[in-house]
Amino acid sequence: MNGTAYLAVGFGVLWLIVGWYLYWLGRRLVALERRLDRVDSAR
Amino acid sequence: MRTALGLVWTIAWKDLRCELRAAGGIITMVLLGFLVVLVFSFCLESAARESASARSGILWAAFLFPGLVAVGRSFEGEKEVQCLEGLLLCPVDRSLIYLGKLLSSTILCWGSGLVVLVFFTALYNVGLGWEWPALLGIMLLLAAGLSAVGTLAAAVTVGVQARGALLSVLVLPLLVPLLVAAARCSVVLLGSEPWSGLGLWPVLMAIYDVVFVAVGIAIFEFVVE
Amino acid sequence: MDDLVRRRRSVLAAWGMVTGAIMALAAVAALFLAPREGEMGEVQRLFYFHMPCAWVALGLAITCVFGFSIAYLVTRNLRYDRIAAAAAEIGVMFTTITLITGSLWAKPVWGVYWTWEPRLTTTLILWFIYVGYLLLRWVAAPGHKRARLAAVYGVVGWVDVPIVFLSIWWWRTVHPRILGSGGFAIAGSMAWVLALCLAAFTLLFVYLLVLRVRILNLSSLLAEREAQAEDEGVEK
Amino acid sequence: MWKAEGVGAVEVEGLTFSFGITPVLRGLDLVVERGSTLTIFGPNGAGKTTLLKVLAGLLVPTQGSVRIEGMDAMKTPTALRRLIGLISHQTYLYPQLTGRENLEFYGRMYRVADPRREARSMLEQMGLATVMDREVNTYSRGMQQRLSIARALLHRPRVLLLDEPFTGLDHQARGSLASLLGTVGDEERTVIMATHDIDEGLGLSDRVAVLVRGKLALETGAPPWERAAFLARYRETVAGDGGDASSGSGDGGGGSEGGGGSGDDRSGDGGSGDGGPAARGEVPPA
Repeated sequence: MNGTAYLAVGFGVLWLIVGWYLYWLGRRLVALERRLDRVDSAR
Repeated sequence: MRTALGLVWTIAWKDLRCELRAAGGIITMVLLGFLVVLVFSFCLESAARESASARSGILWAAFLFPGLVAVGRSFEGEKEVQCLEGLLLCPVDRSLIYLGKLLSSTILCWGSGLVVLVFFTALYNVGLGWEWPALLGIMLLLAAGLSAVGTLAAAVTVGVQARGALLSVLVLPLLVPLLVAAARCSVVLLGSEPWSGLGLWPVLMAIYDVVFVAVGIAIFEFVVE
Repeated sequence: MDDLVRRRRSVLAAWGMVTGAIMALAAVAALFLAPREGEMGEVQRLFYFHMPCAWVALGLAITCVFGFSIAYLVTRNLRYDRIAAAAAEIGVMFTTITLITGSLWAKPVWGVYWTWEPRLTTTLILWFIYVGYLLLRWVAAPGHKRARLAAVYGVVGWVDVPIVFLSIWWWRTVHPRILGSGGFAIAGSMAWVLALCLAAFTLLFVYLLVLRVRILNLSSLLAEREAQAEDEGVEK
Repeated sequence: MWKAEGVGAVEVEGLTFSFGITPVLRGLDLVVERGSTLTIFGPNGAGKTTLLKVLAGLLVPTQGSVRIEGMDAMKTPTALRRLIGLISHQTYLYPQLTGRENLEFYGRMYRVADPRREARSMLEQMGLATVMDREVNTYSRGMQQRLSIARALLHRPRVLLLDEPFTGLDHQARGSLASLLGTVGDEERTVIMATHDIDEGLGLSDRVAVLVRGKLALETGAPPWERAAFLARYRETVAGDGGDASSGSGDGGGGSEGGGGSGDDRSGDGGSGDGGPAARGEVPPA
């Protein structure tokens, strides 16, 4: 493997992890806000 | 000041007395240390067994296993948790309770380490010159640091599931500086290097101990509150 | 209340967009605009991501964990505990990335994935401490007790890191150095790219932290509301 | 130390405590006069044990203040613990130590002037002199409980907290505990007891309170009480809406919280101790 390949793998792993984390955060946030709305409207 | 020391000793003495009377506790710990020495020596070729670094690895592994068990024993079990509450009822500063537990656990770790060291000495033909007490001294510094961090971690993990493994996972990364230092010292002592090779490592261990005992005193109050 | 949530939401979105734009700019700068380093070649460009990640993990995140742990112990406000928890989680993520990118850099440059270099080793140990912190939070039941215990571990871990670094550094100086330090001189244009990347990752860290804290805040709010609703149901 | 005549030995104001997000005590107010004995009844989960633990300094209140003998529990927690004795269903004894060693250890911890002599006289008083050099794990439950009473009284606490003291006691220990409590009034010792045992509870106390869902729902004045009448009012307080309870407390109930209990699932089995609740005269489940 040459240097470019290592660079590509490193860059890919970095964004895979950060992107996955962002996706997970966004999904949780949306779900939570929905549940909060539901609890509030039930009152 | 004198009464404070007296109280620390009262707590430590009580712990040690309980530990000595508890069936099998100390014997199991020491046997565990023996077994580590034994098992690890099977893993090494006879030539490698002569090397100082392999030996010091075995020695500290054999010290750490029972040491972690000993540290975990403080605040373990429902009975002990109850008695911790009993201790907390007493009009005694929380830091003194920490110091008492620290003292008993240091003595316990060191004591079991001493027996393991005797076994190790016999099996590996360690010279019985001044290296031997020096090793004991290093072991004391290690035992104190292990107890300082371990008592905190033991108190933090009271009543948590899968406590034993978690305790090790929490304590071992924190112990890295001590282990590095102890390994360096024992390589010098077990090999034929001059003692000047010890350098500042024992000082580093002492600093570590002082720092973490101080942190423990300052923070234990928050742990048991 | 609803207004506040909406306003915060738009601030968050704006922050996200700015961060994203700067991140993209930094990526382009690091991958294409920065000069090719003579000795190491293209792989050196990983440094522009590796080093900011290390900065976020070893500089920002651990300081946040420590600072907010202390803040919790002093004020007993669970809000601070949640910030510390979020910072630790993000810290684990960036420490992991630092270790991976570091290894990928080390392989072509030093010929090995791992070397017991002080910074690398300290980072690895820091990773264990962070993971231990999260593990502790995970197994303990939520509430003030967990917050207290986690805060204690956060403080102890923070105190440990410099001693770990010192000891590993000494250890390495005792051992013969087989591998070079792998350093390189930073040219002027490289410094600009690096500064841009540092800024981008700092922004990213703050964005992630705010997002994560918001989630933790909302879930505790939700738990509170649900308990309240249950309570009211009981009263009726 | 600030002392004034007529001021309560134990003063609790707006006490709130929560485990995590679950509130256990909700703005509780309480004043107990020096030398008096207060008994707190209440269904399981009402917060009796939590209240006593807060008073003993084992738990730190989320909100509100606790003053004992004029000392603020938040400011001088260590000195304050010297004044308190706690007897609970946990014995706080070390099973590997002998009875004498246990008492001497606690004597030293409480800085009793002569721990050896005090321990010995305590052991004799509790009828444990013959077994004092045996390890506690060889003791029967009743003997352990007696030793734990000795442990709590060793340093002559000014405020005695009792959490279900009659649970698991043998006949002898019940007797000695009851007689002990009968005499403590002379020594200016304040007693707060949480119990299910209605006969002992009513017989020994100067005042009775009922704790429902973290608040005092019913507080009654001076004895004597008619057992049947009290039981009826207790049931009413715990099961019915709390509003009636305060208006129904004819004999000068002070500081009763209006909104009180509701018959929820927390008011479970009232007599979870040993022995049949009916036979022992315990508060029945609501």
